[in-house]
Amino acid sequence: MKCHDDALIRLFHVYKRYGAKNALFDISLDIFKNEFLFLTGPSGAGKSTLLKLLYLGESLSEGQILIDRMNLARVSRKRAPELRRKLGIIFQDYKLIPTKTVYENVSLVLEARGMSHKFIQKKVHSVLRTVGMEKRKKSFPPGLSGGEQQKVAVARAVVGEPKIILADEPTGSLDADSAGTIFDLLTNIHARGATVLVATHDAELIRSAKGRVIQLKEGKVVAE
Amino acid sequence: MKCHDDALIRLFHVYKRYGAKNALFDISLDIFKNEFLFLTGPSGAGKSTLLKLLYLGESLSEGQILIDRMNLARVSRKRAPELRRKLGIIFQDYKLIPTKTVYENVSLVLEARGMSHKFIQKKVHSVLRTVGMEKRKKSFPPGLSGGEQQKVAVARAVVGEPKIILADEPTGSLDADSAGTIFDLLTNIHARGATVLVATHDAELIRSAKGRVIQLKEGKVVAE
Amino acid sequence: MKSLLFKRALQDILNNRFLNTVTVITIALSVLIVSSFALFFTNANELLDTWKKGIRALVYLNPETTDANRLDLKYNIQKLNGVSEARFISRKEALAQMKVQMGRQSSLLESLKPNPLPDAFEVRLSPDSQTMAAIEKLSKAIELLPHVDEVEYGRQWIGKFTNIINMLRFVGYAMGGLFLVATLFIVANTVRLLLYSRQEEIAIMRLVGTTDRFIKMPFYIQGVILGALGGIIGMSGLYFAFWFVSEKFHRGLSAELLDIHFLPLDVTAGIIVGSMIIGWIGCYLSLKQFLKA
Amino acid sequence: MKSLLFKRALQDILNNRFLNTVTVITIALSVLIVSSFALFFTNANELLDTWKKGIRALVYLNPETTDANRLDLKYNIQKLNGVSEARFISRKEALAQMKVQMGRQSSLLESLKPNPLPDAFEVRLSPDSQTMAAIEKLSKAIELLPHVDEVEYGRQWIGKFTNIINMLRFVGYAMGGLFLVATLFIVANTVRLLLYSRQEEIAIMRLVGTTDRFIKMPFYIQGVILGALGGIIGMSGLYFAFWFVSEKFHRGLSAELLDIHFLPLDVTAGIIVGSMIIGWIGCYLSLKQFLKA
Ligand SMILES: Nc1ncnc2c1ncn2[C@@H]1O[C@H](COP(=O)(O)OP(=O)(O)OP(=O)(O)O)[C@@H](O)[C@H]1O
Ligand SMILES: Nc1ncnc2c1ncn2[C@@H]1O[C@H](COP(=O)(O)OP(=O)(O)OP(=O)(O)O)[C@@H](O)[C@H]1O
Ligand SMILES: [Mg+2]
Ligand SMILES: [Mg+2]
Repeated sequence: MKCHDDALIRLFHVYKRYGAKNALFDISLDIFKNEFLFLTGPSGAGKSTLLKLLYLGESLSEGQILIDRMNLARVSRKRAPELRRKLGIIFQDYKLIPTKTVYENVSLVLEARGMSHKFIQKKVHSVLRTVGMEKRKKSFPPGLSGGEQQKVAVARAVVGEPKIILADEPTGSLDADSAGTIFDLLTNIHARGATVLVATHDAELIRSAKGRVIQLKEGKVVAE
Repeated sequence: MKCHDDALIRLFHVYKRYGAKNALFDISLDIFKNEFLFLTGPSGAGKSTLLKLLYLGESLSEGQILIDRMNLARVSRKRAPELRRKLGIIFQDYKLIPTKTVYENVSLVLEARGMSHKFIQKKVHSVLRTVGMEKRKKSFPPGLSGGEQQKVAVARAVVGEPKIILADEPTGSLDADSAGTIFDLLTNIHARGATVLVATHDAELIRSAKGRVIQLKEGKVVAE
Repeated sequence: MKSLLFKRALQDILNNRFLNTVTVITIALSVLIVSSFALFFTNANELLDTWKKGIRALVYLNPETTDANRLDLKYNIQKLNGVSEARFISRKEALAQMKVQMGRQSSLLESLKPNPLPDAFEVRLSPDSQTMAAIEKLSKAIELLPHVDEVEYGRQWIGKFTNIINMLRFVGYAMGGLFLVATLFIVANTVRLLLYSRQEEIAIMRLVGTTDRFIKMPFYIQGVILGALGGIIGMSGLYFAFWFVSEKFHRGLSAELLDIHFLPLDVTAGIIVGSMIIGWIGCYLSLKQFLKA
Repeated sequence: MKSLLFKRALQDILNNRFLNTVTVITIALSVLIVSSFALFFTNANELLDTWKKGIRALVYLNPETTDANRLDLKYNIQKLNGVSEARFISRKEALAQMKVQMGRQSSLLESLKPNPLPDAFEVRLSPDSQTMAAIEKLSKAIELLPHVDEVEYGRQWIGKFTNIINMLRFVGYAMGGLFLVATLFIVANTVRLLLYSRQEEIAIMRLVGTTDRFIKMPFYIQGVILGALGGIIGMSGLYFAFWFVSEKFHRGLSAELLDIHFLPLDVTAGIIVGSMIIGWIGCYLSLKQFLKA
C-alpha cells in the first residue's frame, strides 16, 4: 500500500482566488511517485490553474503544496528555476518563443542546465525525431501548424528527462494518429519512472489510458 | 441541381508554397451558398493554410480564388477589410487582443463597421450570453482559461452576422458540453443562411453533424 | 464618433501606462535639449550682435572741409551699399571721448591746447555687411570721396573678431540643427518602439476586418497627445531652469549689457506644436511599416 | 561557454535587426548631442580663459620711487594672495603702448615732450581669483603698500565681464549636465523599450526553468554591444562634423587667437565606455522590471 510519505506532490486545502472568484476551492490531493494522473473537468474548472500552482506560475491564495519536499507556499521565488527543472511542462498555449527556431526552443532547456554542446545536439535531434518534427527543426513557431507547435511543445517538455511531467491539454490540437504518438511518448516516460499529470477534457484519451482520474468542477474535486 | 454559378467560394488549381514546401497542392473546390463544409485531415495537412488564403491572411502562390465575385489573386490588398467584413473567422490560436477586455474584443468588429453605440452594446451582450461568457465581459484574455478564450473568439466571429464563417478548430479547447453549445450556435447561423466552413480533426464532431466533408492530406484533397 | 475616437485613444494610453510614460519622458527630454539650446543660442546671438555693433570705420575729414561739404559727404557715404549710419563726430567731441577712454591717463591730454584731432564720421555697417571683405570694400569707396583724409577700421582685429563670431554662429546653427535632427529621430524612434509593442494588436484588428483608417486614428491621436504632453513638460522644465539661472545671476547683470529673455511665446508654442507633429510622424512611420504587409 | 554567450547575443541582435538598428541610432544620436556640446564647451571655455587673462590691475608708482623700492614693491605685490604676475611697465613703455592703442590719433602724443605718464606695474590675477570681489580686495591691499600712487582696474567693466563669463560657464555646465542626464534617460529608456518586445520570450524562458543569470547575460552583452556601436558611430559623426567645421574656418583663424581642438583621446574613449555602461544600465533596469514578478 502507498502511504502518505510516498507522495511526491501533496496539496493540503489549497485555494486559489482571482479577485472574488475561486478558481480552486479547498483542494487536497496526494500524487504519488510514478503515478499517471488525469485531471479532467469542463472548461474553466481549474485544471490549468492547478498546474500553474505546481510550477509556481501563480502563487496560491491559501493552503500548502509540497513538491519533492519543497514547500511552495514558503519557498522564495528565487528557487523557482530549481523547481522547474524537475518539471517538464506542456503549456495549453504552447508558449514557444516565436523568434527562436524549433531546435533552439527545445535546446534552450538543456543549455540552461549547462549540458555539453554535443550532448544537447544528440538529445534534441532524438526528441524531435520522436515527435516527428526533426525535419522542421529550423522553422520558427509562427510558420508551424497548430499541431506541429504542440509537438514541439511536447518535445521541449520531455527533452530534459524530468521527474514530473505536467501536461496541459497535450493533444488538443492533434489528430488521432499524432495524439497517439504523443500519448505513447508520455506512457514511455512514465514507464521509465516519471510522474505524469495530464489535464484534459478528452474523454476518449482518458478511457483508453489507465490511470487515476481526478475530476474538477468550478474549482472543486467532484469525483476521483 | 447546383450549378457552378451558385458557388460562393471557388478555388481553381490553388497552390500555396512556403519555400520549397507545398502547403497546398492543386486544390480545386466549389463551396456553395449556405453550405456546411468540413475540412479535415491530419496535423499539417493544410487546413489552416486554406482558410488563410480565403481571408487574405496569406497570398496564394498559384491559381485563382473567387469569393462572392471577388478575385483574391488579383484584388488589391487595400480591399482586404471589405472582404473580411463578409467573413467571421475563428482562428486556431484565437487571436484575441490581450490588452482589451472580452467586451472590447467583441465590440471592436461592430465599431469598425460604424454601428451605433446602443446597437453594439445590445448585440455584444446577447452574443456573449449565447457562448456563456457574459459574466466575464470585463476580463482580459490572459485571465481566461483556454476554453473561455475560444468561446470569446467564437463570439467575435459571429457578432457581425457574416455571410461566411471560417472556423479553424472551433471546439479544440472545449469539453463536450461547451463544444455542443458552440456547435449549435454554428448550426443556427447556418440555418439563417450563412455558409460555414469548419476545419477540424475532431472525427466525432464531423460524424455527429451532417455536411460535406473534404479531407486533406499533405496539401492535397484525398477524399470528398 | 470624434469623441469616441478620443476616448479610445486616452483609454489606450492608460492601458499602456508604463510605455507611454517612458515615451513622454523621452519626448520631454528631447524638447528640453532642443529648446534649451535654442534659448541659449538666441540669447548668445543677441550678445554677439551687441558686440558686432562695435565694428565701425572712422572717416577722418580734411581740415578744410566746410559745413556744406560735410553734408554732401554724409549724404554720399550714407548712399553707399552696406552703410547703416554715418554719425558726425566733431574734433571737440573726439577729444572728450578720448579723455573718457584714457581714464587716469587723460591728464596728459589737458595740456594740449590747440586740439590736434580732425573732424570725423563714425560709419556703422548694416547687419549683413559686417564682414571683413565688406568693410574693406566700403573703406576703399569712402576714401575716393572728396574731403576724406583717411579711413581707419582696425583691419586685423575686425578680421579675427568677425571670423570668430561667424564661426560661433555657424557652430551654433550646426549644433542647433544637429540637436533638432537628432531629437526628431529619437522621438520618432521612440514612438516606433512604443508602437512595436502594439504590433500584434494591430495585426489582429486588421484580420477582423477593420479598415486601416479605423486602426490608425487612435494611434495618431495618441501620438499627438504624447507629443503635446512631452512638449509641455519639456518647455515647463526649461522655463523652470531658465528662471533658476536668471534668478541666480540677476544681481550681477546690468540690464543693458546682457538682457536675457526666455523664448518668445510664439516660439514656445511652435516647439510644442512641433513636438505634436513629431509624435504624429513617429506614428505615421511605424504604422506605415506595420500596415505595409 | 563565454564564446557561446557572445554568439547567442550576436545572433539575438541579428534576429531583432530592425529594433536594434533603431536603438543603435538613438544611442549614436544621444552620444553625438552630448559629445558635440562637450566639444563646443571645452573649446569655448579655452576662449573664455584667454579673454579672462585680460583682467588686470595697473598699479601706478609714486614719481619718487627708486629702483630698489621698485624691487621691494614687486616682491610685496607678488607675495599677495591671488596675484599670478606683476610686470613692470616703465613710463616710456606705457607711452609707446598708448601710441599703438590710439592708432591714427597717436600723432597728438608726439608733441608731448616731457612724458607725463608714471611708471606702473601690470598685475595679473591667478585663475581662481578672477572675480570682482577678489580684484577689489587685492587693489585695496596694494594701495596700502609704500610707493603706490593709485591702483586702476576698470571696476565696472570687469564686474560685468566676469559676471558674464561666469554665467556663460554656469549655463554651459548646466546645459552639459542637462544634456547628459537627458540622453542617459533616453538611452536607458530606448533599451527598455527594446527589451519590452522581448518580454514574452523572457517570461517563457523563466517558465522552462532557466535561471535569471542565464537569461540576463546575453541581454547585458547585447546592451554593451549596442552601447559600443552607438558610441563609436556617434563619436565618428562628431569627428566628421568637427573636421568639416574646422576645415571651413581654417583660413580665417589665426592659431593664437582661437586654437580649436577635438576632444582628447581619453575623453573620447571615456564617452564610448560611458555609452556601453548606459547600454548595460538600460538592460539592468528593464530586466529588473521583467524579472521582478
Ligand atoms: N489570471 C486570471 N485572472 C482571473 N481569472 C482567472 C485567471 N486565470 C484563470 N482564471 C479563471 O479561473 C478559472 C479556471 O481557469 P483554468 O484556466 O484553470 O480553467 P481550465 O480548467 O484550464 O479550463 P480549460 O479547459 O478551458 O483550459 C476560469 O474561470 C478562469 O477564467
Ligand atoms: N508561414 C509558414 N512558413 C512555412 N511553413 C508554413 C507556414 N505556415 C504553414 N506552414 C506549413 O504548411 C503546412 C500546413 O500548415 P497548416 O497550418 O495549414 O496545417 P493544418 O492542417 O492547419 O494543421 P493543424 O491541424 O496542426 O492545425 C504545415 O506543414 C506547416 O508547417
Ligand atoms: Mg486550461
Ligand atoms: Mg491548423
